[in-house]
Amino acid sequence: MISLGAYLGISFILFICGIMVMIARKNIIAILLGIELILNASALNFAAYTKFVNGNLEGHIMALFIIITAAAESAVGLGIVIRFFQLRESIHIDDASTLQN
Amino acid sequence: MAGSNCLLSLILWMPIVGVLGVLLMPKDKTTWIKAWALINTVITFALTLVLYAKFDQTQAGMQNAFNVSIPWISQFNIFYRLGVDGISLPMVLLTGLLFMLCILSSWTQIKKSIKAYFALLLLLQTCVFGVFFALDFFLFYVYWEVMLIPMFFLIGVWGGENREYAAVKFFLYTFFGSILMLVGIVALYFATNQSVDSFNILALSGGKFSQLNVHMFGQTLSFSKLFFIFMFIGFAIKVPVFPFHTWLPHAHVQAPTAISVILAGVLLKMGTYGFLRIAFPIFPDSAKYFSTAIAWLGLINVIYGALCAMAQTDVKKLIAYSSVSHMGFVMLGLSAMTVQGLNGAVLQMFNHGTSTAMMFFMIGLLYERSHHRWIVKPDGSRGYGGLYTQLPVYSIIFIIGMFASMGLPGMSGFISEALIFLGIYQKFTTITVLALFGLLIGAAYLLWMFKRMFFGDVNPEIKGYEDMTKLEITYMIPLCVAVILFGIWPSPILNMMKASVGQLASLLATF
Amino acid sequence: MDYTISTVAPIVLLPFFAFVINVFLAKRVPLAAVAISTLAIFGSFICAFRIFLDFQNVYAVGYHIHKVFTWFDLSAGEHLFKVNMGIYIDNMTAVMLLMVTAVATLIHVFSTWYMHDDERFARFFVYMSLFTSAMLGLVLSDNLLSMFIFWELMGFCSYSLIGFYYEKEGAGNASMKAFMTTRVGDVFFLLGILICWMIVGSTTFVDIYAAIGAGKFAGSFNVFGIALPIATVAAFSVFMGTMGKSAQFPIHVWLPDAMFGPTPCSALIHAATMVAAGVYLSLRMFPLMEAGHLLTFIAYIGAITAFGAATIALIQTDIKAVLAYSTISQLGYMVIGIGVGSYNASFMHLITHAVFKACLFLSAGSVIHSIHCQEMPQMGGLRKKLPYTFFAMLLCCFAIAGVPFFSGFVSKDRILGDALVLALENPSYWGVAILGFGGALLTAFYMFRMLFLTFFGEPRDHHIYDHAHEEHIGWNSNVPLLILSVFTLGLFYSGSFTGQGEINLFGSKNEWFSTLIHKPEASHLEHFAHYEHEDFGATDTRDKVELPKAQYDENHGMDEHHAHWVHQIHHLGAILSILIAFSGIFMAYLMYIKKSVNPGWWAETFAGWRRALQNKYYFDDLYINKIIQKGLLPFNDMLAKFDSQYYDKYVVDGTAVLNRWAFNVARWFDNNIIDSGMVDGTGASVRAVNLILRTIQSGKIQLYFIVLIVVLGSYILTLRF
Amino acid sequence: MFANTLFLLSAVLTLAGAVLVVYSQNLMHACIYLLASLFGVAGLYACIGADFLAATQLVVYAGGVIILMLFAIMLTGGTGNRTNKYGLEKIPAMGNKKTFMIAAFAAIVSALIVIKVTIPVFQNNKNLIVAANAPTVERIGTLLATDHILAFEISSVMLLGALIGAAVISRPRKEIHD
Repeated sequence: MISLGAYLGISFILFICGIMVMIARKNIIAILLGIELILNASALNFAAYTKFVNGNLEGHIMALFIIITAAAESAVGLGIVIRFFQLRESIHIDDASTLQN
Repeated sequence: MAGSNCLLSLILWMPIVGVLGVLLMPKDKTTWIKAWALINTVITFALTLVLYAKFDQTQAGMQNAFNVSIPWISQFNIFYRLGVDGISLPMVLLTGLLFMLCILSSWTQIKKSIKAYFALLLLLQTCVFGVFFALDFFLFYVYWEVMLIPMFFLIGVWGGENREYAAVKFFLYTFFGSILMLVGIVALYFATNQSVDSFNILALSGGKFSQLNVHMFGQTLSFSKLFFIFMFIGFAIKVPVFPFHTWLPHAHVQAPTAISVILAGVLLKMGTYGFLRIAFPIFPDSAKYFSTAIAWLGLINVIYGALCAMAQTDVKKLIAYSSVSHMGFVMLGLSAMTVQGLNGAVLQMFNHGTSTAMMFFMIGLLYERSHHRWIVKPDGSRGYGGLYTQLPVYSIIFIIGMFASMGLPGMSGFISEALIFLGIYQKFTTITVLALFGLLIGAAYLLWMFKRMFFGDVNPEIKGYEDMTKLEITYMIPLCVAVILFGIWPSPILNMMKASVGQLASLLATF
Repeated sequence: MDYTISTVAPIVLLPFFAFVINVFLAKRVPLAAVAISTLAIFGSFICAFRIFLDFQNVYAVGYHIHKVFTWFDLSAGEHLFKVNMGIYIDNMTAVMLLMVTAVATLIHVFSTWYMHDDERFARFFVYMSLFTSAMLGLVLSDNLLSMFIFWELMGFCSYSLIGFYYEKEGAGNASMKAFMTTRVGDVFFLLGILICWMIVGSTTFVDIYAAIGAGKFAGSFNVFGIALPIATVAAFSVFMGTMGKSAQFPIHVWLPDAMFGPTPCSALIHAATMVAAGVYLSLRMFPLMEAGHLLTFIAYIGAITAFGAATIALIQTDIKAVLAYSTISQLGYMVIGIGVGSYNASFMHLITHAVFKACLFLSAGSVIHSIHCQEMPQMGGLRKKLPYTFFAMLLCCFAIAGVPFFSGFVSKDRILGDALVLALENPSYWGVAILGFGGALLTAFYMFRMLFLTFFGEPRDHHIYDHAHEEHIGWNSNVPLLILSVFTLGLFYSGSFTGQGEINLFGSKNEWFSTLIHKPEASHLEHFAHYEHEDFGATDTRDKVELPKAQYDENHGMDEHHAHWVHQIHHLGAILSILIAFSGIFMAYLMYIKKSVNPGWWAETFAGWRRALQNKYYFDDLYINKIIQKGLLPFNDMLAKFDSQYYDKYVVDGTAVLNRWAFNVARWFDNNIIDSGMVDGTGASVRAVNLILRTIQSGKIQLYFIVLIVVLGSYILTLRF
Repeated sequence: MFANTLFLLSAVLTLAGAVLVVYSQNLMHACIYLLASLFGVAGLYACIGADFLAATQLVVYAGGVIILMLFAIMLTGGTGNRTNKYGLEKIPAMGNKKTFMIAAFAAIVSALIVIKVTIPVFQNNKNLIVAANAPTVERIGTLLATDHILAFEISSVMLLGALIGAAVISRPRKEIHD
């Protein structure tokens, strides 16, 4: 039951869900949630390949870096969101369509 | 026997005589028209009973005594071939019975263009008999297609508020399936080198195409698998199997009562009959190959139909979805391809015909009184409530129909479901375990519906409803007797079919 | 006596024909319908009594009569498949038949008094007749399939009788809940039947026993890729049937609600017979349970039920609710009996419980009928008004509490004694023994609480008390109670008063119950293999061999030393039971008669637990509010919405829309490209490109992302790996 | 058996969480569903012996990121749907039918891409090696300190940058509030 196919399938569905969330939502925080899902999908892929394809731990390292990047991304991203909210009193993604102020 | 030879043709064309009679009558003599149609269907039903009496129950396969084979379009080797065996006989009896009862139920319910209605209903009966009797593929196809025309008008003219949409949807959906089937027919015609038997269903069957390949889009495909899929979709739309089921709720909800009964009681069975008569015997190897997929589809039908039924607030739609669920059991039985499974499937076809017809009749009667079908109205108030107190006789007959439909032991549904489970268990354990929960959900939605409609204090809106009239009770009694009698004593039906079904099972077992 | 259609079939068919006739008669001549029903069940009783005498006097342990007839036959060509029905009578069946017919007869008689004011007087008897015929059919069944059929028919009757007062809103809910909850168990039971059918080839008990003896149930069962031992799955599935019907934890929730029905039907169906059918099934399939190594599980289910239900019964104020929970609790004891291998005592408890619980319910019915109220806090002091009812109920309370010399003590004490023995041998059973004894204490307490609240003290509601009818002796009002209450004496079930062999009145020979009912040992199962089907017809084709009559075996087949030890433990258990019973009664006495202990103090001290008890440990809340309302129904709505509003609307109707698009595109192509497109194409194309580029540069990040995906997609999808 | 059960549970948790994130119309719920999904992913890591990854996943995501998200949701006005002074929706809707249609289109395209990319994996790896489960912490530590030292350092600098950056960006500045 635990097989590469299963893992790839799960990560595939996670990825698709992430894409759906990223595009369908108009809420910036929700979009960040979608990004987390996508990052998890890729990290899961790396881990699965480590287990089922070559066996060395490069995949784990990569997944670890993905987690680190995700953490950094969400910290900065949410900082921006809060700032944006202070400025515009909205977190609608389409309100962020101008690059001036 | 000289008389037996024309018996099938007699049954087949008797309703057409009725159609001609109806057409010749003046438009305003409605009672004459109704009486004529009734007499006609009674004679037809009596003739099917004669057929049952003359039927040799020990003989497997087509009964030679009744076979008819006359050249029709000899350039293309198309024959007028009719025959009857143990698989079609229960369906023929069911057709004869239900059309008779439907004429009775339409007696007071149909108010506009009575002449056209009864003419179309009788025309429909001929087509249905034709499908069950035909042994020539082309003839089968003709009946299968012609049947759509009266059905289209019956739904589209006498239906509910959204009737045109439902009729068009029904027509297009079934037509799409028929076209795939036509492709299959043409392919078979050329695969047999246009010989004398290229449309003979009996001669085609037996797995003669298992080695054949076909070249398409640069790929080499198995002939048998490709055209099994075509035929499968054609019949599956009629059953209906899961991804093709959406015409059914619309058609059932919009159709007048008698047409809903015919639709659920007979027309759905034509799909599964098509599997048993055509798709399985002609392509037994592919049937075997796809049996797991069919079983999963059947399981989805069972569970999905039941869950969808539970969410409905329109009681007719609820029963429509319950048909989806029950036909899923038939598909499960077919996919098992064992003696028990196939027998169970054919028995379930018959039993579902009686029990679901009963439910649709009962809902039609209720609709006549209340002019709505909401269990819970769209504004959240209850549509009925306390019917048990107001309509005691109606409630008792409804209970019989409901528990038969639920498969309560002692009622007809149980034996067929038990046989199906027994058949399928030998092949697909997991599916059996999951399908058993379909029984649970099946009981849940029916009881829940019953509770909301019949228990509790009397809703002021339903005060003044009259209980069933003598006429209504009269035409419900045969069905009540059928669901109880065949629940306790299934042998009459099983003895009829077991030889033919056993033959089919043996054929499938060799692949 | 011969076992032919004419001697055995009437047991089932008399009530069944009464049902069929009454369906048509009930509306027109209600009194005739009632008479027909009651006489029919009395006829069954006579036939059953003959069989019982035959078995008690003539046959050996292990002797059975098994006759079959073909129900339907699917054999065609080389496929052989036949479904047989038949009767199977052994000692257990004989005793069970006697009990069911006797209790049912008395309850029918009582109902003629209790229900005669009801407008649906005759209809009640219609259901009762159908129910008794189904129950008797179940008892006589020789196979699981027909057992299942009758089982479900009883479920249907139970459904109808719970919903008997269908105008009440709660009745509909309760009846549906009862049917659906037991249906959960039934689905598993059906699975168990399918497994047995597949493995054994038929569902007759005899064949199943033989198959177990031959070890055919070894092997495993694959579901979702998980392999499970087949015997365990089969045993568990069958036991789930028991759990549903006999209201075992965690699907016990239907039984208390079943009290919506009229009281006599509660007595017959939800106390004495139908709920015991579950236990009967497990006893029948005991070898399978043993082969599946399921006994510990069963014992714990029983123990949890016995104790848990007893705790809930402590705070109930509705007299029928107390009895309902005590029924669940007592059924738990029977299940413990199965789990600890105390086959004989478990079955004996089934019988004794049926008698005293039927009597208790009828007494409660008598109380309710005379004061038109079910709440115990409004009763009190009824002893003077209802002396006969009080007497019957007192005896029954002694029996259920386990006071020596009464039937409940004889049977329950053996179960608990066996649990104690097993606990000493195998420490994992300690939980069962402790919960069992704890439950016994609570049982004694809450039963006497009920008795004291109802019959003793001062009347608490004078209005009700003054309007109560004085009780007079009457053949159909309290004579059935008194008859039943006499049979709560332990002496009828065991030659000794206590069942311990301490005080032998008629000598050990009269231990007829222990002599008749023996556990089907695994080693005995083989002899079922040499068995031939006999036809169930007008003549009896059995070999009329005279088997030696069974003798009472003091040691129950164990060796001398071990038997002695077991006896010692049993004595210990008996003493413990007696102490527990009396301390429970004493506590109730202190609280409700002497009033030296304040129940309110206990309620306040254990307020949290009390709240849990009042909510019945939140099971209803969990099942109905959480699982069904929050889980199932929204899920269904979602599916239905998906079906009609997404799948149908977009996918199916979408093809039509596509079609329309296609011809619109064709028309557009014709009009614009061919007609005007060629003429001023250049200017338009520049404007169009301009428009497109402007749209793309909208600053909307999601649009950028979509463009990214599309471009990347079209690039990657055209690549060839 | 245990591994299978764990895997099944985790997979169901992951997928259900992910699907509910898509389905949920409430941002707060979506966030909690995401947490469930991330827990599931940790379980999936555990199933293939990636113990360190599983632990990191739990600590960083459950302990860090989700909390951060929840704070952000609450700081931006919770989940109520109100209008701000510009007449814009303060907390916009979680998408509507139209956006979901577009999203489904994008999802189908990306699904095709992923499938296209993944198929060779299965074609080329008919018989895969399945590495035995062994503790990974020590080896990961070694690898991080030797082979991947540069990336490790860069990521630490990046984290620091992110920390300071986030603090600086979200610092309230009075003059903007007019």
